[in-house]
Amino acid sequence: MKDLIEKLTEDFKISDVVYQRPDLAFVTVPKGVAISLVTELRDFEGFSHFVMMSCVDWIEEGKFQLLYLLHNPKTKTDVGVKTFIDRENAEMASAHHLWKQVWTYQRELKEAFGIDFPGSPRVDENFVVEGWTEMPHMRRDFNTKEYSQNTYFPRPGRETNDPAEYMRKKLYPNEPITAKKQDNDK
Amino acid sequence: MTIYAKLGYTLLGLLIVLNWGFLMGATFRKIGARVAGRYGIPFYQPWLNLLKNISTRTTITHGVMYYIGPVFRLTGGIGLFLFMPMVFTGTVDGPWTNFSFEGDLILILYFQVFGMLGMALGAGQGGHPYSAMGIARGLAQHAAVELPLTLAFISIAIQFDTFSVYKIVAAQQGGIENWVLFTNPFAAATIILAMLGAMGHSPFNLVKAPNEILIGPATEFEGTYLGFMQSAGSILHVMEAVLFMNLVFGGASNWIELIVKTFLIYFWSVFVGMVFPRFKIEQSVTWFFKVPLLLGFLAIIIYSF
Amino acid sequence: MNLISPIYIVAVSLGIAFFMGLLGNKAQRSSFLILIAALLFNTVVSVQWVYALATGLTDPTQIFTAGFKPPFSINLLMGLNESVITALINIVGVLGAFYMMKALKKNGTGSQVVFLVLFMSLNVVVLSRDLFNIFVFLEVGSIALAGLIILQKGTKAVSAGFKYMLATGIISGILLIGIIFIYRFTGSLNIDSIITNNPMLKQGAFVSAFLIIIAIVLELKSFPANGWGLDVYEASHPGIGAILSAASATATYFVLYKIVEIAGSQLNYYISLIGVVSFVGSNLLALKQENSKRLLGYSSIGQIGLLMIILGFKDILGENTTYVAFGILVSHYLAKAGLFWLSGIVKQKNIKDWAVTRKKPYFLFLMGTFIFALIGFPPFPSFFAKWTLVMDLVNSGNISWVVAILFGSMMEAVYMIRWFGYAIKGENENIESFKIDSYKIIPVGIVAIALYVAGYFVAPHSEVGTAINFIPLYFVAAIFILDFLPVFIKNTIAIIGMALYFYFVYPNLDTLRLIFEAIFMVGGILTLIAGYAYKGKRAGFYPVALLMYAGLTAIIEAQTTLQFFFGWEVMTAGSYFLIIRGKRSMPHGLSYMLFSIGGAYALLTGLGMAHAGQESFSMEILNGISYLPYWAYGLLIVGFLSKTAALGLHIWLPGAHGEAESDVSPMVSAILLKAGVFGIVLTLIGMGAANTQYSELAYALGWLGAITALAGNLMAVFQEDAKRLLAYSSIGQLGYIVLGMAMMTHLGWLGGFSYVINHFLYKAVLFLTIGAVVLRVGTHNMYQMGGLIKRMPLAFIAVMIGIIALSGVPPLSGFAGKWLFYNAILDKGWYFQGAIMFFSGGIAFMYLWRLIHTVFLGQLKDNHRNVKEISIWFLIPIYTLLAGIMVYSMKPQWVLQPLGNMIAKWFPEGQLQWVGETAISQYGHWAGSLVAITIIGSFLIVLIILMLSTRKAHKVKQFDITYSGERPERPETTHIAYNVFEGLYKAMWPATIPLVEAWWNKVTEILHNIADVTRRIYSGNGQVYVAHIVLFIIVSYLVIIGG
Amino acid sequence: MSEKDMNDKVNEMLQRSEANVKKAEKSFIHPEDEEREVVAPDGSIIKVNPIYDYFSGEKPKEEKPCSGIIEKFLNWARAESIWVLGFGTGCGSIEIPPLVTPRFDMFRFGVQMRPTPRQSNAFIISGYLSVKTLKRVIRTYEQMPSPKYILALGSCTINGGMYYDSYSTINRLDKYIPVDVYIAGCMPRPEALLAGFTKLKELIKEGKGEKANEYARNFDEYKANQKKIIKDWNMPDYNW
Repeated sequence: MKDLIEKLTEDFKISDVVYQRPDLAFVTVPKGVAISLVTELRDFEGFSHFVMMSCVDWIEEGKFQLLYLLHNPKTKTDVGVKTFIDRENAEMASAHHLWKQVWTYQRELKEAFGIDFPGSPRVDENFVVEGWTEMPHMRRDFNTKEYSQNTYFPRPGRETNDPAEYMRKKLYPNEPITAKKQDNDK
Repeated sequence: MTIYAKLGYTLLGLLIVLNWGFLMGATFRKIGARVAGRYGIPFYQPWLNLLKNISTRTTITHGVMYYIGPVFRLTGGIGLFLFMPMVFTGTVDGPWTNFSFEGDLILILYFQVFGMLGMALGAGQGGHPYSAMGIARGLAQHAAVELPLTLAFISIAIQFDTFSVYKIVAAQQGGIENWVLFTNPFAAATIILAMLGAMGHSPFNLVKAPNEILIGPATEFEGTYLGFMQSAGSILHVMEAVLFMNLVFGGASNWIELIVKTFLIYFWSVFVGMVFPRFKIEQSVTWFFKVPLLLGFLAIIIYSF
Repeated sequence: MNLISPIYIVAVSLGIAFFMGLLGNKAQRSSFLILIAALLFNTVVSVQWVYALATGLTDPTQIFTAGFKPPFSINLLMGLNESVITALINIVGVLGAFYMMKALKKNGTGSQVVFLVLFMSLNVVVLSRDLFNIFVFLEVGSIALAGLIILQKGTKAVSAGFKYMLATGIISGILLIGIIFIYRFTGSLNIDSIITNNPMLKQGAFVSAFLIIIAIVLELKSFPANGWGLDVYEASHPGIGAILSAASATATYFVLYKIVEIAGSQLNYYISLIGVVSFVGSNLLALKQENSKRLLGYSSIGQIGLLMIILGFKDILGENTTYVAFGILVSHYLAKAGLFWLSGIVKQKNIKDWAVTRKKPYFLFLMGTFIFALIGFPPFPSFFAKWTLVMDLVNSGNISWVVAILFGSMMEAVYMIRWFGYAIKGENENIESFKIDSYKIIPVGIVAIALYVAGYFVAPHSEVGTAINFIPLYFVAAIFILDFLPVFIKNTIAIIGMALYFYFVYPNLDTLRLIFEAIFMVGGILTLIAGYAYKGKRAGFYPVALLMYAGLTAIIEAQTTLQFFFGWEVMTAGSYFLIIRGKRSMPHGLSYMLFSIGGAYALLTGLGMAHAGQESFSMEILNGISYLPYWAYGLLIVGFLSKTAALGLHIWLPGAHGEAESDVSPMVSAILLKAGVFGIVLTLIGMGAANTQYSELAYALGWLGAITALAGNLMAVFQEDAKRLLAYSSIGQLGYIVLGMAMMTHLGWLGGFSYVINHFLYKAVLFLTIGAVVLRVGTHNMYQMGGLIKRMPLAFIAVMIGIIALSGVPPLSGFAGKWLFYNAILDKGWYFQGAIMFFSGGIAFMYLWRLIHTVFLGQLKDNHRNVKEISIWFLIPIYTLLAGIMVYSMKPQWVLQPLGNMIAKWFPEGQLQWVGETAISQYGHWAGSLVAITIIGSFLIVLIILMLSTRKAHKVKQFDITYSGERPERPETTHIAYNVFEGLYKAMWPATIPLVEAWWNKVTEILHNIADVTRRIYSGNGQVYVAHIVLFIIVSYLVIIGG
Repeated sequence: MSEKDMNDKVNEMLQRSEANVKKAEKSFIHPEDEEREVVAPDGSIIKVNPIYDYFSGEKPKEEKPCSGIIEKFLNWARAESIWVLGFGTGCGSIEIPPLVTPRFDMFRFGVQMRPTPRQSNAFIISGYLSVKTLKRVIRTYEQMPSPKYILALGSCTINGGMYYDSYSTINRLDKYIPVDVYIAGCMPRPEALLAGFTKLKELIKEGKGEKANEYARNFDEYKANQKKIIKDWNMPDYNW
């Protein structure tokens, strides 16, 4: 694993390597070489199985972080390729030509975060929500509670309680709060 | 017997058959529930269902054939009843022979299809894909069932030298040893096996296959249409049983005997249905082409020499 | 009467030839006119002799040249035969010269001189009674011909001409040796004196006769020593091909005819043998040919082979020899000349490229005339000749010869019809069109007309041909002439004509014939009514449709077997043209025609066997055939089964019926198929009806019927094309009928006849309706239709009633057949056949439901939203037929009682008893009308109850269905219509493998392979051809005279 | 980065993305549902509007109950024969299968499952209901023959339950379709469901099971609410 990463470091400008487990490592690469690295891993290093693809919204930095998680079925090792892209006008090179299932992941990311993958098939179609007109709903700046209250007729008089607190009050109103802390200490 | 008396008896008989069909259906459900360890539906549930169905306030229609489909189906049931001698009273002009003077076994055999045709037409006009699938399966299975059944019918006709159901029943009177069940065991065995397909219970219920193709041909039918179909289904179930009773089990000399015998015949298919899971259509077709067909051939071969 | 002596043919021709030679190339235009004039003069001379001799104005005349009597001089004989042959040759000379006008003018006076000399020599060859004289003029002719061959530019023609010279040189060498020998033995060269001296008495003389005859036989390009001839046909100018085939071969054949006597009758058998090898061999080899002129060459050689067979059998044929030989010869002569000329007009070498003719109806008419004359269809002389030939050969017990001849004819039909199919229906998009020169088409037209005239004059000369009813054919001809009129007028004329004819004919018919005549004529009128729906001229439709009906009615009215066969062939030709009118019908038309011709030949042989040992040709001879009765009845049945499409002979039907036009399908399905049934009924009556004499035959027929029923119905289930579905269904239904008839009991026949009537009614309804729907929606595929009930309710009702009647569900008429069949099989004891039949009935429900569901129910497709109800002109016949079905259903006794009375004539036992409305058989009872009333009554009661309780029902549209919470996207994806019976297919696929089709394909392939391998002996090398000739002589010598 | 800076930045981005969304506002018609043209067999052109052409789409009418004793009798039959549509809309549908087991056995109450809405008269909305599912629920509900009843299961259908702040699940079911019986709980046990059925039967027998008519009466209001949240409305206003 280590050898592999070191071998590729030069060519793909790998930075920020994290060896999570003996069989799992994460690397960060610049946006431009991410797809090249994924292709290299797939074609020459045996990482033929595309596990998943996800996105993290780094709103403070103004970045989205994309993760391509690959698996090598021979050596039973995984590599996560991370890359940062701009949050504004987010766009990333498409990897649909590498695995067909990438279509669906990219469609999901397009819907949930608004990241565009030009050239990816069916990328503009609905994925989970239908007819969504607001800002992409998984962006951290989307205020889901406010949206829900404005849209879905919240029933007046609804209260929200902490379940533990509420149950204790209801069921054992006379017992002091002791057990909880001890549990946590252990 | 005057024509009016005949008509009266026939209508009364139809009423008995309809209600017995409902009761038998409820019993089937009840038996199923008891097998599963449940209490089950009340015995009067079918009547309630019928009442509820014909009292729906909104109905739709997909067109003329959607309308006429259930009519065909119910006419198929009623007609089958009309052409069948129900209770053997020793005279062909008896009170419960209905209109069996108009035709014989062959008429009954072919008139069975009338109801199916109605179902097919009505379901087709609904335009629902599952209806068409159900019908296609039903027709394929019907053809497969028909072959051994026909062989057995021919065998019985050769045995008694007649196609008249009444004469076949008459020839079986005088004791259990005269039943076709014992005098022509191959034909009887063929019918007993092929009957399962004709009754349409599991494992041969791919036609309806609830939850796979919704409910098959009846998917689009609601309210009154469904009520008609339920009534027709009840009549048809009883009449199938009566047909097999008349051909194999010596007919009935009174209504009690008829009810007991049809119940037992019906129970046979219910029993099998409780035990075996559903067949795919190619499985059920090939099933009928194996043992039942072989028995049917045997039933004919013993008479052709 | 003062006649011009035939010697002037020689004198004038030679004189003009010299004169023209003197003229040189200076006066080309006038020299051509002189040539025509000379040829015309020859024609006039020979024609006046024909007239004089035929009318008995004069006796056959001998002309002595040098003033001495033979054997000291050359003598010419002008008898009737000679006059006719010379007339034929000279006519083709005039027409050929006219046709070759451009080529002859271009090549100068020299070629014209050669042309004239050629015809002069052919005339002399025919007239001369002197062996050496014949030899000389044969040489002159072949040199002239070789000169003409080289007229065509290109090395191929030159090399062909050279090979021709080489071959004829060898042959004349042989001939000369023979002549020398015979002179040595007889001291004479005069044919008549040689014959009277009978040289065969002298040792060694037989060899000389053998040499002479074998040389002439080789001159006729006998197979397989004929490669040189084929090359000539292929390479030379089509006009030369015509002369070679029509004039030269005719003359040479006549030479053989003259001199065959010199060997007594000892060589006859071998001449026939060589003939049959030529006929079968060259027709077989032609299967693989794609070059049109070479194909014609093969055909010419084959026809000459047939003529040689006739010559060889002249002892058996007796006085019929001349009639038969002339019939074949004239047909061949005219047709082949015409076809060669046509091939010159089209200028396409490959027969597939003849598709250019597709849009030229008159051209196709000419071509069709020639091809049907060649393969022996009525009304051409070859038909009558072939009939007489087969009758006489069978009568004399030469069955194997008949088989060989018919096999050869069959092969000829294969490639000729295939060629015609390409011409009439091939794909012609990328082929350059062609221009028809009037000077070229006029001779063709003349020979075509001559063919019809010849047929008309030949027909009465056959023994029984006088009785043939030509009135329907005149009507067809009249309609053909009126073909330029619009559909409406022609249709009206046709309907009125048929109605009048039926009105005048029906009082003379017995019940059996009346049933079939009614199906043919009334059915014909009803289907013609649908023709009003078509616009424009519909060129060529009415003549062929009426031709088919003319044939059908001729079958019914036939008093003699010849009339029957005449009608049968006319019907076949008409239906072939009808079928091939469909858009993609070319291969199906071909296979229909081939199975029909094969069936017709079986029929011909059967009829021959029936005639054997009897003087009469009356239809009565079918009763109790004494000569090889099993074979005779078997062949007759096979012949008729080819028309009813029994399993094994059915592969033409689905395509032919499925691809035919909308109103043609019911004609060929509901109506035409009944002709085969009629034939089977006649045969079975002939077999002695109630007798059990031929029960094995009937038993086999019964099983065939049952299996056909199963196979037809099973195949119908898996069709996606609505019309093919109905076509397969027809196969199945005809299987029922055959089974019923084969039972040979009263009930079986009653069931069979009940099906005959029923199948006519409902299959006409279904085919008409589906055809009309196809016209509206523009596709045959059922899965592309759907939901049409909303657009075409009347069509839907028709189909619904049609399928209920077909499926046999009470109360409609189909149940009558089912009920009768159950009783009949119990009566007969054919339980298994019955079980198979009823299983087929169960399968029938499947395709019938498919037909109504996928077309009329389910989802309406977007592009059919605005389609209209089917045309009123289709609805009129459909509803008339539906009324028939309803009457039959409500009152079955109206149909079954008369049928029963008719059948009782042959099967008096086991009749149905009628008590009031109830039919009582030995086994059961059935009250048709009461059942109908009961069912309709309870239906109405239930319907009224439902209507009252759902009167407020909301009318919804097509996508208002429960779709698991979703909505359907498209009608196409919601309509379950494609491969519906997948489950059944998984269970039953082994039964659907098209074994029969595979078998026939294999047969075809093997024949083609044989042809392909064998024709490689024609290497195109002159030396090889010479070797062929020498080998042929040696082998013949060894076979005939022995080592 | 200080907290203030970060907030500023977030606010700035919020404004910008709102602008983006407004600019990108589009009509939500699936390509399949756009108007298209087909060529008829005779060559003429037919315009197809897939959303409306295939459906009848007529508004529902109020259906008057029969009078007096007849209606009572029919209501008794309806109450004793409740056919539930087999459509699990949310997590609560897991509570329905136990009802057919021997322990709970809903059949003895005359309740049974039916696979097609055409033959059902009761519909259990089982738990949270996303907007996407709501569309299917509306369609199915409208296809059921009247009289028809809705049982709403779990707190999610009452007030949103634990998903009250989700962008994709509704809070109050009765704003979109009329509800006969609410069965509270998260999740309600099968016993609660049986209690709900008993309550429904009481209501029907009292003649209060007329919510289908209420839906027809307030049809426009319900439709407006539905259309407010279902933006890609690809069906007629009423599904027959």
